[in-house]
Amino acid sequence: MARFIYADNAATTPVSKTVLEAMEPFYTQYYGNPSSLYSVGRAAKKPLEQARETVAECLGALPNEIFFTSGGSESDNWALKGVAHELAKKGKKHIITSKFEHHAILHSCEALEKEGFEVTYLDVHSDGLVRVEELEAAIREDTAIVSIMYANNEIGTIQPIAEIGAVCKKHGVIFHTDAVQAVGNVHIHVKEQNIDLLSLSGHKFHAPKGVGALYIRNGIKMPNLIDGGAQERGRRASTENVAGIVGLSVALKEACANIDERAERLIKMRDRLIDELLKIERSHINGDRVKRLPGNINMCFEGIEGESLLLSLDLKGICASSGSACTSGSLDPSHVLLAIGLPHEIAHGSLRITFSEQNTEEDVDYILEVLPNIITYLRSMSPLWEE
Amino acid sequence: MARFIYADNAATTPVSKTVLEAMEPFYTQYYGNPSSLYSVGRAAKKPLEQARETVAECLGALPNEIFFTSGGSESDNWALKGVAHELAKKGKKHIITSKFEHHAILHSCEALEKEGFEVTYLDVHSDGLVRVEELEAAIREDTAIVSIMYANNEIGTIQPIAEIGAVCKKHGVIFHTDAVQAVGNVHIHVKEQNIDLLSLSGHKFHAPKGVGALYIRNGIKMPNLIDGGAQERGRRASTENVAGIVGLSVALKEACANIDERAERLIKMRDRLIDELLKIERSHINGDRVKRLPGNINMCFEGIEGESLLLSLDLKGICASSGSACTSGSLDPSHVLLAIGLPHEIAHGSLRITFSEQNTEEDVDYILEVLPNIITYLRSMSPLWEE
Amino acid sequence: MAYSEKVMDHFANPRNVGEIPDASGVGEVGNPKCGDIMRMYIKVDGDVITDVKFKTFGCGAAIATSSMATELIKGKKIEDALKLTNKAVMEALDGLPPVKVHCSVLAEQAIKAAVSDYYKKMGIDPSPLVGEIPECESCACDLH
Ligand SMILES: Cc1ncc(COP(=O)(O)O)c(C=O)c1O
Ligand SMILES: Cc1ncc(COP(=O)(O)O)c(C=O)c1O
Ligand code: FES
Ligand code: FES
Repeated sequence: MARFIYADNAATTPVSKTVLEAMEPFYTQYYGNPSSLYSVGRAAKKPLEQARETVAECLGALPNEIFFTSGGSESDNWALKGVAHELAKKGKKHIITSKFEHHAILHSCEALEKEGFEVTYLDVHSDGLVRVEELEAAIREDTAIVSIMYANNEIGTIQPIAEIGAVCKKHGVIFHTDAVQAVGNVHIHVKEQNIDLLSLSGHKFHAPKGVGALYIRNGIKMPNLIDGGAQERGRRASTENVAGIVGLSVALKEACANIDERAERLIKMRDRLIDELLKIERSHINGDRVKRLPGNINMCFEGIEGESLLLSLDLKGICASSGSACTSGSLDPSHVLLAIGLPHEIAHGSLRITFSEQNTEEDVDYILEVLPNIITYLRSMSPLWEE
Repeated sequence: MARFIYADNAATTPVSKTVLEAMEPFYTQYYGNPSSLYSVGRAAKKPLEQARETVAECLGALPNEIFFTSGGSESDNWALKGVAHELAKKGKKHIITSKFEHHAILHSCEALEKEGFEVTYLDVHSDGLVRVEELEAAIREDTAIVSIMYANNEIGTIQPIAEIGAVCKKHGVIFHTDAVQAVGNVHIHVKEQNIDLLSLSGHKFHAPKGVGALYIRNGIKMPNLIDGGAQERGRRASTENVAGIVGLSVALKEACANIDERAERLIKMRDRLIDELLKIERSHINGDRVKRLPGNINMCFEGIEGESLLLSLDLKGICASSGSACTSGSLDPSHVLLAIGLPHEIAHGSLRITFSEQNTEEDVDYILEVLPNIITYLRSMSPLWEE
Repeated sequence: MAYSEKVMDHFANPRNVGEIPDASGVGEVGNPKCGDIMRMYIKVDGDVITDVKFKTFGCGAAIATSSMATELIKGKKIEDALKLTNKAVMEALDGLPPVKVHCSVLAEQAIKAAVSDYYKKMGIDPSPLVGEIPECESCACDLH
């Protein structure tokens, strides 16, 4: 009877069984420090370099362009602050990003603004997309870096990355993309798309939390975020999280092996859920319906507040979210929904459902059985609804 | 016949069985994002906060003074760069450290020097200890922070931390200690020892690699190293590595529960090994014999080069090191051994053996059976030796 | 956001939800822009609140505090209802997370607003009896 549906895969994902099995030997058997000379050290070094090759292959990069980090946030901070500080030496102190980036980017920008950098925050249109023309128009002589996320973490909209890459290349500006939500879900080729730096995080595709990577195109110089030992070819110190890195590579390989198949299945589920939920009166879908991640549904239901919707779903065994997980301590409505032009009172009533590999059509059925009733009930007790 | 002895526990340690068992549920069962509202999220939040309490208790700190990081290097970077940047606003741009710190500290200092900070590198005496008087004499009006490691990673010498803490307090200077090698091995009480910031890393005490912590005394303000989401009370962004953090806390609790017992056993092993090895002609012990970590043996054998010694030991199934693991890519002799005054040619012939919980007297027997012969053999083929 | 069992109980099974068509007083506080609006209806007989109902648009804590507040004042004298503090509501719910304290403040204010409305309808100046009801006092949101 009591069902349990995890539908918040944009927040984090469970570690898959194959990933866990791949990791375990590195805790108790090949536990050596990969920098060590002796057998248990070498036994850890090789898989580390294989993991690097795997990740590089999945992104269309070279192995020596992949640097393992502690997650998406570190990668974002390193990319943005690194390039900014490097190019500031040449007088380039302007940064372009968008209004609906992840806080790892936005708060890094704020930190850089305090240091004297200037940041242009591009508008995001109501379809949840930035406009390449507007980006191009914002590029200046002193622009050091453009950072536009590959896919948004709340509304799942996929940005015109190749076009942005081309424009940045044309103007000689470094292009970073936060691809934390996209990696494993869409086809990425950093060379073809002219991406100079790309952030990713393992726990979004069934690898563990606390491990990520930054792709840095060969030739891009920037200071380290974490100085110390000679790990990661002297660019990111700290004894390598071998188990996590191996887990990340196994998970990524798995995810990239069947992107198309999975997308087809998830898009069917996604679209059915959206179609049905749009039948509820005064409901809205947020962001472009087509240019979005296969597993992302983000809707607003007028007259309802997000948290009470989530708690009600939780009581029925459904895990979903409203806004992003890392801001759920805050009372402000999602900056993403405000950026695409939703009024505050509607932005408060948003619901994000994100499916992964592990979800099924039965999950959609169950959500459709439960969610409309919850909305009716919450509206019946909402003083905003009658009006 | 073929024995295997892991005696490089200062480089890293295997994950203990209890730690692994404590971690596993967080990969596949309680995998929720701790910031999430719903059940699987809450199931991850509580253990996270319990882990924080455990770590705080082991250090004599308060739970809200513990911030989880990706390891010792990040903690060191954050502490040093954070305080430096914060106090630079008040014109304090002077840093005091020692010549034999870990590279995470030394290279952070170099990065800060490039930004215009001034760093005093205190001498380390031949006993492997800094002198409190010299430290006090180096403190200036504009000194922002003193960073002295608790115990050295190569020679294991334990610094007079409480005395340094008292001096720093007296002069109103912030005191950071890199306690990565000390935590779990000696009794630490940050309040009694007047420590303002303390770095630790899980993989040095049987927790996994890629997770650490920084203790920041309440009231110390400093900018974030990793900006983004509101995790760690807004001071260290990124989805928390729940499994790793729980593993770290379990390992630390285990380590701290029997410090005295273990020290007694390891000191006996250590001292026997040192005594026997000192019988080898022209051999030297590096660093104070008493004020050193219970499991640390660091010796030099004249006429021998470190790497060939290690490889020979490896062939006999003994994992040891020469210098620290993270610099094994480099050909320079250890900066630590140079700092305590060893000439280059002798510093090249160093051997570090570091025992943990899991080593036994039989390991000492075996090392004593094998090592002297290796030394004799290597010396027999060394042109330095005949002279 | 860890809610106590009491909060979850009052969220999942809120008491006294609804409207009172011939209410003696109605009070509404909060601001939809901020994601919280609470409307409280009271029925007064003599100096006793004989019935109370609410409608709330807001988070789990807002719904739970509305529910608990109505339980705490139902059948009470007006003067006692006015003494109800947000702290008492929180305690009755076994506590609230720090960021949710303001939701309980809304509940306290909603009662005061309803009583004010009742006094006004009776031709009595509510200010000396009820005190000022500040606009969104101790509201945590930064929209001001
Ligand atoms: C004294 C000391 N500080 C810092 C570190 C860095 O720790 P981690 O490798 O976890 O970043 C180490 C070990 O590698 C160490 O021994
Ligand atoms: C778009 C985006 N960027 C960055 C991050 C940060 O990743 P992490 O939590 O691994 O630091 C996330 C998710 O948390 C994300 O969705
Ligand atoms: S009513 Fe606003 S957060 Fe609770
Ligand atoms: S509820 Fe936010 S301004 Fe009052």
